[in-house]
Amino acid sequence: MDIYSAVPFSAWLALSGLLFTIGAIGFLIRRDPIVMFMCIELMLNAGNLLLVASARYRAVMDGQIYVFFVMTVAAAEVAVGLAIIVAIFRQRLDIDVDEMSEMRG
Amino acid sequence: MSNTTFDWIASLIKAVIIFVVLLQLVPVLIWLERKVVARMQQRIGPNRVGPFGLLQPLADAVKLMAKENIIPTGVDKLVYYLAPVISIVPALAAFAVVPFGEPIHVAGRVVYLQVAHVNIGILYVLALSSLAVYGITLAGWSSNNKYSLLGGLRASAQMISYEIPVGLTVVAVVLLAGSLDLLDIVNQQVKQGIWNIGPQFIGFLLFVVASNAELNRAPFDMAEAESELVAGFHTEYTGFRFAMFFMGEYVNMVTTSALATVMYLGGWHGFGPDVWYLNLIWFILKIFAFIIFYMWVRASWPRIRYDQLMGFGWKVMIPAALLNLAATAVVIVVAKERATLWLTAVNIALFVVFLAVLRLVNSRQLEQHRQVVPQPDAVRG
Amino acid sequence: MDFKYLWLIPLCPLIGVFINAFIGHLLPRKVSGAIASLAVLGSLIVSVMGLLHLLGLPEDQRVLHQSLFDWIATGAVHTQVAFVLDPLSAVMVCVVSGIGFLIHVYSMGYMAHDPRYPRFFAYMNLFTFAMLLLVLADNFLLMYVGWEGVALCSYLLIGFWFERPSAAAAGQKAFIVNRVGDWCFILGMLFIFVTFGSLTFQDVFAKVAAAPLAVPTVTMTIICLLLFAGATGKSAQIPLYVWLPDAMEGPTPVSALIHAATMVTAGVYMVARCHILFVHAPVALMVVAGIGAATALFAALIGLVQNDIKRVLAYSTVSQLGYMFMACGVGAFAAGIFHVMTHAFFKALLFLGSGSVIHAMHDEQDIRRMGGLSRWMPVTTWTFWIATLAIAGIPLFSGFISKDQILWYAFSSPLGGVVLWTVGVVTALLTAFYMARVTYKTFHGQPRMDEETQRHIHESPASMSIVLILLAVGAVFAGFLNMPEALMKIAPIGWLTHLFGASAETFSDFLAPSVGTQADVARALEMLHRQIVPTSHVWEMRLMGVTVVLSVLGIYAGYQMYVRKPGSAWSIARSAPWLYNLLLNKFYVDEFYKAVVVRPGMGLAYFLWRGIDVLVIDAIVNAVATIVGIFSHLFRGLQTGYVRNYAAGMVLGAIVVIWVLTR
Amino acid sequence: MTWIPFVLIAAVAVFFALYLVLSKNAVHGALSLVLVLVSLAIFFLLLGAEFIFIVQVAVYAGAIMVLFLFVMMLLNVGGAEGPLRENPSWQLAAAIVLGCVLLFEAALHIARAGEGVRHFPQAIAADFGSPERIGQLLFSSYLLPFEITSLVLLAAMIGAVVLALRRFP
Repeated sequence: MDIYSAVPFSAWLALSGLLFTIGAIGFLIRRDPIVMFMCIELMLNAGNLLLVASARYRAVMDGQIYVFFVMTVAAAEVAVGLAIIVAIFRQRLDIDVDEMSEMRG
Repeated sequence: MSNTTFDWIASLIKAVIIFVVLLQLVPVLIWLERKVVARMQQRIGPNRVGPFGLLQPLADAVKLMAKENIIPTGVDKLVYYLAPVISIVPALAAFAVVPFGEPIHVAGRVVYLQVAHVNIGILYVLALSSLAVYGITLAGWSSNNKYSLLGGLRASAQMISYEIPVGLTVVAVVLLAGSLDLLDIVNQQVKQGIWNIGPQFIGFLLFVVASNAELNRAPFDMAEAESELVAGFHTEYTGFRFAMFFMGEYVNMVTTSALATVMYLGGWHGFGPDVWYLNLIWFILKIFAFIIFYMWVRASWPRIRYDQLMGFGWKVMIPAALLNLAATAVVIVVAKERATLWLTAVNIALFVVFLAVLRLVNSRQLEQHRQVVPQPDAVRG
Repeated sequence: MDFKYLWLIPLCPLIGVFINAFIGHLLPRKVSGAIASLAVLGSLIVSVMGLLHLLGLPEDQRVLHQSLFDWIATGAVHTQVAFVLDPLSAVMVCVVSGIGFLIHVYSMGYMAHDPRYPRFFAYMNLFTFAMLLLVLADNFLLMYVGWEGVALCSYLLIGFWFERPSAAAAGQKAFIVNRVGDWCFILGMLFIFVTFGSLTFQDVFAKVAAAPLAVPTVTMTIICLLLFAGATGKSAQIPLYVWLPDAMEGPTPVSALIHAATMVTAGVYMVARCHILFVHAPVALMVVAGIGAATALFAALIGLVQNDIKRVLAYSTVSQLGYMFMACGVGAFAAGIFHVMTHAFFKALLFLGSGSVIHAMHDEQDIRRMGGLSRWMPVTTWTFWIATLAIAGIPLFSGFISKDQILWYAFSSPLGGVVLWTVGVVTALLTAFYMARVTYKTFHGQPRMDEETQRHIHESPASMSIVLILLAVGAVFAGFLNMPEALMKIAPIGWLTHLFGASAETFSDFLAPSVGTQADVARALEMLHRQIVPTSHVWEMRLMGVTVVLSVLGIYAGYQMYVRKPGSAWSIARSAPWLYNLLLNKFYVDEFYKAVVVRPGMGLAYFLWRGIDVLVIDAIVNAVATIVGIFSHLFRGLQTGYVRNYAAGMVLGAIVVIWVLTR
Repeated sequence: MTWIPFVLIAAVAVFFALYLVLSKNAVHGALSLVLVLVSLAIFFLLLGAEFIFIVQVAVYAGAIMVLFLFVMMLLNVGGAEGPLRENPSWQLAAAIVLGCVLLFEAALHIARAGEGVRHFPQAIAADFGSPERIGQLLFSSYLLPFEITSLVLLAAMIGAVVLALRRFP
């Protein structure tokens, strides 16, 4: 499919930026930590899209390697994050992030 | 007709054929399973509708279609509707890359006997099979029923866990073949003179067990354990939606069997002349052998407990698959051209040792069991 | 053809260290001692193999070099961990590991009842390792590692019985005095680096040899004086000799190791190693010779009146080291190293013999409470006598040959002269006298110990006696390796020398590629416009005669004063009490140092503590902490505990960063 | 006409991303995120990253999101309660303003980048994005990061196990 000649690089950039912003806003306005986590995943994926597009644009594969690493780190983050959420839930039976402010300075 | 157009049309035709054949296989398999299991349990099985009860699945289908569609209160309608569809689509889609014969030449053009010739086909199958869990999980969640929820919960954990040994055994096969292309994997088995079931015997066993768990079939059918969860994730489904889960399960079974055939049993190769229709017959025979094996397992094994299932997956299957992978890699690096030979020898030796140990352990357990059994007199006294 | 096993020489004892340090307490005692001895034996074997390999090479190629890995590679400094085995270091490693091995074996018997047995052997091995590293190093920096290593080990071993306050203090004294010398050594090293741009021996020496006049003589003299100052610390010369007599607080094998094989010879070795630098700095050489001669005489004088058997030996070591430096100072580096070797034999023998005595006497070290021991301890007595004769310079014993060479060069060298020779000869007389005094008072005459002790006196166990005998053999015959040409003319001596497979000055010839010859020194001096006075062998014989007569006289005097008329020494002392007290109190040097160095140092430290540390530095630190505290109190409000506030902050930060980056 | 697939898939991705942010139901959000991930996966395939495509589907959609669903079902959250409730309006406003500024900056930067950097090169290597190339890069230039990643995963694994095993009073 000859998508490269029709869609400029800047379109991919714009899409990536849009998705990232949506994820960021979502993270800011939601109170459910699981949804917030998913918003982080969305932001990471926006970054991945940018990396893959840049890799194609520069015809260098390093960007794809970075995506690989990002995914690995995301997997690790999800494992630990969800474990934390489960642990918190076990203790409090509720997981509203605004209720969890014991670390206040 | 340009090459691209030709390929598109060929793919389309192949896709339709596969789709139809797979879906038509489902009633056949239902009948077969009922018959096989019945015979194993010294029953007769379906025998009322048609000769040998052959039309029984048809009658069942009609019954399911005609049933009233009950939608329980409080379900999440969108997900509830989608779940059966999600459960069947990946199974069908995964079959797209499975080759069932050598590429043939039609009108001077190469036609692959698979819907799409993807050079990373095996990864594609893995990716799609990892999506299969959504159907069950979402069905369980959306039904607004605690048993269904438990079923879905179990299914998601179980399928994530057993995905890992499947992937690891597949990687061992890929190491042997040096390619991710399913065609290459088949051809490499012919070239090395022995099907992968030889050099990857342990891997084969692991794959069969793990894929059985992936299929959610007995003895690993924790998601629909009727003695604990009524009917698990599909408790609240009736009619055609219920039938779709059924279809999904059987199509998945066919796909898994086909994959096992391709990876371990030399695909479509067999005895006799190497012509495409004979090859096709060989391929189907092997798939059916697998399917009947799965039915046999279902008929003869009791369902295991959920914690046993997870413990088995994490403490036995994954380490064993990892060891298999590491050993395969080491042997390939060390023995180079003679890797197949060495692997076969090592696998058989290990299997023999394994059997011996198993026998030892079993006899010891039996011994202990015998000692524990109280004497009849003592009980009475 | 290459000899690739140099790295094994230091490694063997290092392995021993690790075994004894980490699992030594789990092993049976015998095993842990045996491991330590075997480790040193291993490096001895490799050393001897290396030496033989060197001997098999043509004379001008006798340098084995082995780089192990890059150690420091930053900018201008590029230092490798590399070993070099040339005749000089070959002789040194053989002496260190050979004598060291014998001392280890001896220690297995001597320390048998000590509760910290494995630790002792771990330290001993570490000591040997550090010394071997020092000797084998191919650059100043690696040498410095060994240099500090022996200082550390001397601290650990001298203070081995740290329950005794005196031992702990002696360990600290050794370490601190050494630090002074090390500091000078570092300065010298830095000067070398600044001047020559390298720390590798090969580079530095090649540069000096290629263009001797390129570096101003003043710079060269400063470098050499700094290096020599380092050597005075390590090798116990004036003014930094004070630690060595106190080092007697350690177990006797340790003293033997320090005095004979390791540590104190490091200074001599270093000066010999850097001989190219020194011959281009005649002033420094003169200082070396002067300090050496002064130390020799000074220590011998103190040794005359000491009553602790090990202390006498300690001062004799200081005095003998003075000889070695005198040899180096007149350009006779080979003679100096030769004296290091012979001295290693007889001094190890003396110490181990005295250890044997102390062992038998239940830790009694005062010779006034000994006497007549020869009837109980024949082996010890005989070997001790051999060592005494060797150190006193009785003809044909090893000490005689090496010492006379030094005296001859002191007289004949363009840098020497009658003064140096006279000092040396007087010292030889004193040496003979005080050694005779110790030997007679200990082994002959009437027993002066109490009954209880007397009943328990016994000859030492076999492991100790055998070592004594082996060392005695060395003390007798080592001299034949380097027989002076003058003596070769006397037929039986020449014949005996050839029997040992040696000829005249074999040892010096062997060392010549690494430390140069008198001719080299003369050439270097000529270049610096010094007058050369020719000398002859006739004079050598005459001077030798004088020395021999004086030595015999010294021993005879000892016999007269301590065996024939035991009261006479006391009456002499009474006749000049001020002199006796001066000597007995070691010229009040320790007291002088205490008044001049230690007291002001303590005062300064007190001022720094109370004035600078508490009032300035602590105050600054506390102020910083207070300020941080204030600010953190202010900013604490930012930490609301709400995740989304932090997230908003992050987004804001991202916005700012992107704005800055894309501006 | 060839931009139609791009626009379609991009529209799907953006729509479901918005759905994730706005939906009151966490499970629906998860499903929409899966769709976003899958559409991005298709983009990856279009951009010549076939291995990344597979990994995206298998790891993200197949494992990570299932884990999300699992946890949601385990905790039985994400039902009907509206998460946007009680959000102070100033917070909402601030979030949107911040997001808009971010987006504006991105757009500005893209617009200023100019015409010269816009189009993709036509020719790339035939095996661009293949598992083989990825493997070669991973085990040569990126070996150290790769090994470190394995440590990260190990740490995460241990962390998750510890957190899950702890017994709370």
